[in-house]
Amino acid sequence: MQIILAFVIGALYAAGLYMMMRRSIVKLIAGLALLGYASNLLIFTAGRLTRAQPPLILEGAVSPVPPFADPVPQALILTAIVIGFGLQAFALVLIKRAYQTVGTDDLDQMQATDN
Amino acid sequence: MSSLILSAATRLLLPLMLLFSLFILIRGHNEPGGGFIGGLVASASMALYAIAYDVQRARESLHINTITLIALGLLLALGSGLLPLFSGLPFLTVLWLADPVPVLGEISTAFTFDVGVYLVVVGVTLTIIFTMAEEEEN
Amino acid sequence: MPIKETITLVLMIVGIFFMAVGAVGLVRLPDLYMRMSATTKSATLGVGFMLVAAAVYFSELGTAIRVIATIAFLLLTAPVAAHMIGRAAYIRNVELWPNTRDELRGQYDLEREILAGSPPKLRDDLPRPVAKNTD
Amino acid sequence: MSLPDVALFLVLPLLMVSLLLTMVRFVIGPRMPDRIISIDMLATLGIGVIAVYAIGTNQPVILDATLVIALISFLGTVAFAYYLQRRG
Amino acid sequence: MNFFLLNLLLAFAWAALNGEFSPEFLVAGFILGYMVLWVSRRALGCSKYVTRVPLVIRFFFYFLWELFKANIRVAWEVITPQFYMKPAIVAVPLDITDDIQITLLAQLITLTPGTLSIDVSTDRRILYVHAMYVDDMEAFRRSIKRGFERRILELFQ
Amino acid sequence: MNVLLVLPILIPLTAGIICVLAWRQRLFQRVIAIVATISMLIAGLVLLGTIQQSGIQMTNLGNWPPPYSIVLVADLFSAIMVVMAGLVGVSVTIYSIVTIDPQRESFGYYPVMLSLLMGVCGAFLTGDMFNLYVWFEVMLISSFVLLALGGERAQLEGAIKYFSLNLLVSAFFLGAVGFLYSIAGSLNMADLAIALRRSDQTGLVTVLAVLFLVTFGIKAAVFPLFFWLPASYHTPPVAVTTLFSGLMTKVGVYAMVRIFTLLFTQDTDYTHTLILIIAGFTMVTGVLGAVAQYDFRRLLSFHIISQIGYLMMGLGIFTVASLTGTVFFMVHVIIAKSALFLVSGIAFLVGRTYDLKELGSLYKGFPLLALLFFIPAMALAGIPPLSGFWAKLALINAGLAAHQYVIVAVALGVSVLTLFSMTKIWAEAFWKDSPVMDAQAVVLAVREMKTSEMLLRLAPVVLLGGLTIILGIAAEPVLNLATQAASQLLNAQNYIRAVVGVTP
Amino acid sequence: MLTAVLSGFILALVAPFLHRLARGFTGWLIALLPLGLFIYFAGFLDPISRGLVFTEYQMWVPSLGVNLSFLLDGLSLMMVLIITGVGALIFIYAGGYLHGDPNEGRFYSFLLIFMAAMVGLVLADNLLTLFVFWELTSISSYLLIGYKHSYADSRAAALQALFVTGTGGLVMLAGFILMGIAGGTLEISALVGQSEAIRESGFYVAILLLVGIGALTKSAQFPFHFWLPGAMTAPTPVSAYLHSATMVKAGVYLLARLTPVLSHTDEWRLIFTTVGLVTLLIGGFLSLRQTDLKRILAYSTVSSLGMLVALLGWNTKIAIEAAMLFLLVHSLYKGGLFMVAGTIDHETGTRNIHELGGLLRVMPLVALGALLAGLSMSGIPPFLGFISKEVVYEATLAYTSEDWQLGTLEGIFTLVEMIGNIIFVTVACLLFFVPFLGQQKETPRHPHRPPVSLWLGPVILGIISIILALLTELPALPDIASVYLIGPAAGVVYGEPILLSLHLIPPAVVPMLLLSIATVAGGIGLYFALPRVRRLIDALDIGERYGPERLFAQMVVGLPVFSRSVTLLTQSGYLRNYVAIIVGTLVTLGGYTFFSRVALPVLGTIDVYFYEVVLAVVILVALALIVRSSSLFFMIVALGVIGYSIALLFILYGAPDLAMTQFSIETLSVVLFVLVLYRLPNLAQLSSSRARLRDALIACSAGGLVTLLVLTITSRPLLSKLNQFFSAASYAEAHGRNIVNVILVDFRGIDTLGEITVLAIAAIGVYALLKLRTDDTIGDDTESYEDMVAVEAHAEKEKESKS
Ligand code: NA
Ligand code: NA
Repeated sequence: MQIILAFVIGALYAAGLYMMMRRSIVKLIAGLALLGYASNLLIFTAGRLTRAQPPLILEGAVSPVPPFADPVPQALILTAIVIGFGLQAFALVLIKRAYQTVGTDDLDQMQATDN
Repeated sequence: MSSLILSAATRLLLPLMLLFSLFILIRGHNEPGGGFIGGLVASASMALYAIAYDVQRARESLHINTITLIALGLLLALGSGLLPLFSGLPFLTVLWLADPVPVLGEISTAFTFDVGVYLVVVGVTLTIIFTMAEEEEN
Repeated sequence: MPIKETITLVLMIVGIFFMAVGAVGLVRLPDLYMRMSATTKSATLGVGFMLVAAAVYFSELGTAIRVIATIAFLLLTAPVAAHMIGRAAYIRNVELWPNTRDELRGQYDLEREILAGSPPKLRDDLPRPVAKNTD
Repeated sequence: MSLPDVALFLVLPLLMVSLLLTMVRFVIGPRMPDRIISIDMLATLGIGVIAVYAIGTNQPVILDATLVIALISFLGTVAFAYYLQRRG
Repeated sequence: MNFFLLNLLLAFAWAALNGEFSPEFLVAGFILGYMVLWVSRRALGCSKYVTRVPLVIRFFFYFLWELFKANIRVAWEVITPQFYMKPAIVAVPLDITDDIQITLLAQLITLTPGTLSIDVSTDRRILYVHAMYVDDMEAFRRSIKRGFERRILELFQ
Repeated sequence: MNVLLVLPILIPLTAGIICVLAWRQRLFQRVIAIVATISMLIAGLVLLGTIQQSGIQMTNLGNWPPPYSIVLVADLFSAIMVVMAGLVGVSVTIYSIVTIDPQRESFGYYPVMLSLLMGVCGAFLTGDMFNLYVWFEVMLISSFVLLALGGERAQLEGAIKYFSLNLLVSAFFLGAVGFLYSIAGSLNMADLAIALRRSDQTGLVTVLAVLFLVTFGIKAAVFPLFFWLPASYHTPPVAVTTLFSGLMTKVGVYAMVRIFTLLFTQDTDYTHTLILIIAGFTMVTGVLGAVAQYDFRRLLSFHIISQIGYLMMGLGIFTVASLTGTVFFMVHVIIAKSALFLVSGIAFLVGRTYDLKELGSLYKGFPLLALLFFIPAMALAGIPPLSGFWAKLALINAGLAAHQYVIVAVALGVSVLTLFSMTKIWAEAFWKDSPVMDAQAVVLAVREMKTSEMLLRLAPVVLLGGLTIILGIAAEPVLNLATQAASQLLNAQNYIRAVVGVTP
Repeated sequence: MLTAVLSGFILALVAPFLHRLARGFTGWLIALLPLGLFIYFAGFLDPISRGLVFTEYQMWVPSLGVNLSFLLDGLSLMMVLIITGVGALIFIYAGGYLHGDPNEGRFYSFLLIFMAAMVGLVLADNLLTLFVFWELTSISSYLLIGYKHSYADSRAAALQALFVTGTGGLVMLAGFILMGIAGGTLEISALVGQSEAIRESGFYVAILLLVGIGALTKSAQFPFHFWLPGAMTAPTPVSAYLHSATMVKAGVYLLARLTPVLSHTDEWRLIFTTVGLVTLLIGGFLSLRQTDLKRILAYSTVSSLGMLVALLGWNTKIAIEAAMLFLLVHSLYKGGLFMVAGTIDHETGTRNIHELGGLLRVMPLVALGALLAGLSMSGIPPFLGFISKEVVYEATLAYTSEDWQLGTLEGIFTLVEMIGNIIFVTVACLLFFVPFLGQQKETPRHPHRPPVSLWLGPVILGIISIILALLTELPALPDIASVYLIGPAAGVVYGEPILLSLHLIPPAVVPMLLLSIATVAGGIGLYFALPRVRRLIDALDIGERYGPERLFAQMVVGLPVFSRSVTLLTQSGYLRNYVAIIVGTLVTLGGYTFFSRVALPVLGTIDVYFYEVVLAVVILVALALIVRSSSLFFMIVALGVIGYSIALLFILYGAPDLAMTQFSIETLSVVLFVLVLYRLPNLAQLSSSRARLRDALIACSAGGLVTLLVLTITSRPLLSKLNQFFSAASYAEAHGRNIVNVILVDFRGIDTLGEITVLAIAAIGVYALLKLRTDDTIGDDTESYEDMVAVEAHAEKEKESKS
């Protein structure tokens, strides 16, 4: 499954980046969201997949019964997901405000202050 | 255009979801769950409420400014981390209460920290959703 | 096979049957409203069976309670969701199957945000509610 | 074939076929509400998957996730409907 | 009083969720439930909950049966190549007036395969139902009113 | 345990929370912000002193043994950076008090600014790769908010680019950390250093090094990854620009220095040469951008990029001498550049524009400002005996000693262009008579302002300008410190031993 | 010595305040400092003539080898006396010249900074310290040239001078550092002993070129000479002081100072002699075609500096003596002539030679100063200029004096020298005859008798020139020039003590004397033939049309244009380009590194279940839909599908916490999307198909690279020590059964703290962004969008008008 997921991750990155390279401001948001998925899945996969028990210690035990999934990538992803949520919320509002203020969804129209 | 069915269902769902969110929060240390998920579920319930009725009502029923809620949550989390400094332990060292408290079980600064997380998540999500929804309503 | 496992198996099979029916219905049925009629119900029922199967299989109070809670939530929420979508779809002019008789036609007044409650009779002459098709 | 195997290698694949069918509706639409009910269905199927997977791998713990999905996914659908109804 | 009952209910729910009906958990559930209710007190408003346990149970089984019946019918429709349905959106006049009761009715109708509550009129007098098998609109209205609505009325008397 | 290490993070966090609780109390928030930044500066200085006396400091948060806990580690370089963060924090806060409009102040300006400082200090102090990511995000979101706060069209346009490209960084960073964990099974930097040194997958490690190079490269605004910076830095209030210019890209450079001295030293022939090439192009494109500009702030923004090239040059050459140059240059450029941005704000205040063609008469009308510009500008151009001279001298010295003639030639050439563009500002904004405002009008405009407000505006500039002179005339102590910091960086064993107790 | 240097800087700080007190007397007052220094240093004449040297050493920045080490020997003494001596006269002169100028105080500051830096420069023994002062002279020169900053040409000239000398200085810095590396020290006095080592280090030529460029730019040698005439926009005291007497000598001084270290090679001789002679000729010819008094002087200064460089390049003992002597002589007469030109300008309001005449009657003492200087410049006895010219000729002729065969090189050198000297004579005539004799002409300002401060300088300098010359022939009095000034200075340059004896009266009719006579005759002849010659030179039009000055002018215009085009190329303003470039960079670097260093992974058997494949397929389908979709709403729904599928994946691989979080977040995201995107337009297809193809290629290669990396990395098992520790300690020590949660709140609590901070700030940001929306929020230093765009348009117009 790691092999298949490797391709899925690649596709997620590719699609995310492709969407970021579009001119529509809304597609930009989709691109950012896709990159978020891609990164999370990447950490998950790179931390090795196990069709195994969750990293929980059962009543009466002192350590999880192997094989169990590595909790570290999970904790990292959890953090990353939540951070990503905050960033995405902000991104949404930013883009909406930009659209309202500039009056277009074409990113190419937002280049006057650049150089 | 509000929906009678949604509003009525929400009245029932809201307490259930809030309860469930506390449940997820409290047992998070031992079972799947914790402050994040709990907070998210709680905010989902309030978001539902805001959709079913309106934001103003949702804000009122919360009784506390969402941004203050964020600050309180952060303060709780921070305070949980600061506590060990007074016993000469590093920042964020988890301290445990000697005797278990009924229901909540063994109380530790890890738990209060998680409660802080819960409050922040609720505060944040609701600030965002309420602000956005108010913007829409205008 | 012990009785517990047999019950589990049966429940699972019934569950998957209804879920599959829901999925097939989703694809096959000719209009949105019927698809919703089929899926929301069949799938909810199916998933209910499966959850009960799990509860039976694990035979723990905790699990059972959670399962019951889940089913209760589903029963509570699924119809609300269906109502919301159905209503939105109708307001947004999602087509009914051609042979459908429609007593709701012309009842929505979107400007004033009200749904009329006049006595039921068929009014084919009335125009459908006007709303822009946007999606 | 043990029960877990049935769950994993019979029921789960069937669920997945249902999932694919749901995706078919998702892809062909034709209108947005169709897609919304597809993902509503997806959430329901997800609960099913979790239940079956719990049986198949003997993990009662993951049933907790079903509770969350049952509660939360509803909000998503409501939001979609809200959006759909108001957008114009 | 209703709040108290609801609170009690929540306390039990809490204990149930935890899978442990010990006094501690009930007390805790009561306290937590109280907090929850306090937070959502505006949402709940004042509503009447009259619990008639036997009625509920009867009602529940009636509903299950209806559910199962309808499911089989829809399943048949879906599996067999031809379509037999005669769909209609029917306006069902309501006798019940309480929001919760209307909602319950609408929910039950929706839960039954083949029928779907689309909306309630703003004046709460009519429920619009989409149904897949309507030979006779009047008969359909009657069946709803005599079936679910009557039982709900009984339940909440 | 070591409270000192936690303070630079705790102070701004606590102050930020207090500010949020006092949401509408602008005056109170100002006081809190000032107190907090000054405390941070003091904490940083004490930390610096402690490290000088007793070596690298470490605290294991949560009291778990490293490498399992997240550790905060401070070597001299970290501590210097924390001090700089405090310094910039203090300057910007003072400047903000009079320049930030009440609306921004009552919509969370101070808490967000403080959280930015928190993120910056966290990044400087953490000894954990993923935790570094978290601090990056803290910094990032704070900077997003500061950048967009106010919602002017230009701000929003700039913010979108800034935002998008920086989120790209986050995605890359997260992926790279994931890979790092999946190769080495650890997140603690010191532990990773051991693991990567022992790893037999050297090729993969180098690939990772390149991933990080690009990731932090975007953050540090190196060629060809810097686009977000000139697109956005000139849009928010000057206080914010100053804060960004002083700290944001520098965190990228810091991270780069940290990982390319601690983690990725297996294939320096390849990686560090790459860094050197990037450094050269960064210097050149940055300064060319500046030369092309006729807008005070944008010109300065492009210079940030150019200066990053110099910082990278020291890392690329990779000797104690060159890293000394980088550390010293860092201190210098943070101070000088902050001063210049603040000056640009005051110039705008008087002339109502950033357009160099419209500005003018400031030398005649506001000679104090002219002086306050000239000193840091010349420092930036590397004119002795100001701070920039020693910074460049150290780098050029190191480059020649390491036989890196090309980069030295580029550095010298860019230095000339830097001088060219600084004198352009000088000639246009200060010497020239403004087409719209004669010297008398400037004098009047200055007189019209409240003295107390002007003093608050000028105070940080005087502070920073004075520091460039002091840093120039008394360069030795700081150079000495930089040398110590550089040798700590280059002798990674000390760092590793301080954290995990063993050496690789 | 450090005190001497610092005194100037300190006085510079207080000069403006001093000026407020002293008003009209500031010049005189400040002149006391250089005068005092002059007297102080004059006290060293005797001991130094006896072979002593004085050093002073103070640590400054030892980490970089920079010390405040000073060396007072013959060479530096002569220089410091010129600097302070001429300096004293210049301050007095400036007091008269700038009387009433509002910025007079500031002017003294700059001039004092310059003087102090110049003193530091000649006294410094440490190369880098020397550089520090060197740059300070450049900067103070910049500020002084741009003193009349309201005028565009002043600013341009200031920039030009700074640019040329600054660039040269930086190049020189590299040379210094290399010298330090090669010689192992930065102390010049120590480097003298290392000259062998330096020559053999392999850096020698590089050092020579680098240091040479520094010296040649500063001393305005071809092809860097053009800045000096430009610098004439400076007030005349500056021209007299910096641009004739002192700063431009810094390059010559440096060559002299480094002669013991770097000379005695063919390269040295070739480079400096050639450059010097070429400059001598070009400067000379160009001086003839000028009509502005100061520009005439400037080009003649260029020419003189060429002579000095050529002599130092020639590198023989006599050449060195000649160079030192000419250096002194030139400072004396050229400083005087500049002051004269300035006075004329000050009084008449013009410097155009054609507008002047008959001023002798109005300003006889100025005319006297001009006469004295002119005679010295022409090399007429009894002026030091005469002696100097003799020695200069001797330098080339005596080279082969043994067999009296003039080699080709010597011949050329002598010839060029002679042409140069002839032109000097002509220029001297021009400067005296035209303005002072003949009919008085109508000038923009009616000339008055200038105050004493305006004629004192030239007269004193002229008298010094005579006295020094006469002293060579008066046995009763000390021969100051030979014994105390030129001898010790030349000795330092030559590398061993020189017992010099200059003579005003030649011992016999030597060839030099004949050449001298011929020179004067030729010069006077040329003066009368000048109108015709000038036409000839105009026709040639060398230098200014095609010369380096033009090149520089083009660069000043072209550099911003070039920069702008480079910048537009990179900073295009299009986000999509930025993303493409960044991703392209990542792919290129990462891909190259990967394929050059990592073996492709061997894929094992694909162990996969059907349900997993289905999830993957669902994700991919949703992805395809997102990429192709044109409906905003569709996009949101499809994103939801992906999110849910990923959550299911998390469940399948033992991560229920993650799954629950993902589900919740996904749903809440949908709510946000729905709330916000409500009013956004649908997804417009804006890019061209070519752009889409390009982007798709870049994106896919990035995705491919990630895939490859994942495959490679996961092909080996992971031994995570974190996992081991956490799973062991989670319950036993941290008392939690959910390891993920324990990690979040305990093991890695600080991550979580940071994370909730991110959330908090995001919420504040959303709140502020939506609620804070007034049009008048622009802070007091924030530009409006319209202004920013206006700047842009401005720049565009600029560019168009230039091209
Ligand atoms: Na139904
Ligand atoms: Na999402």
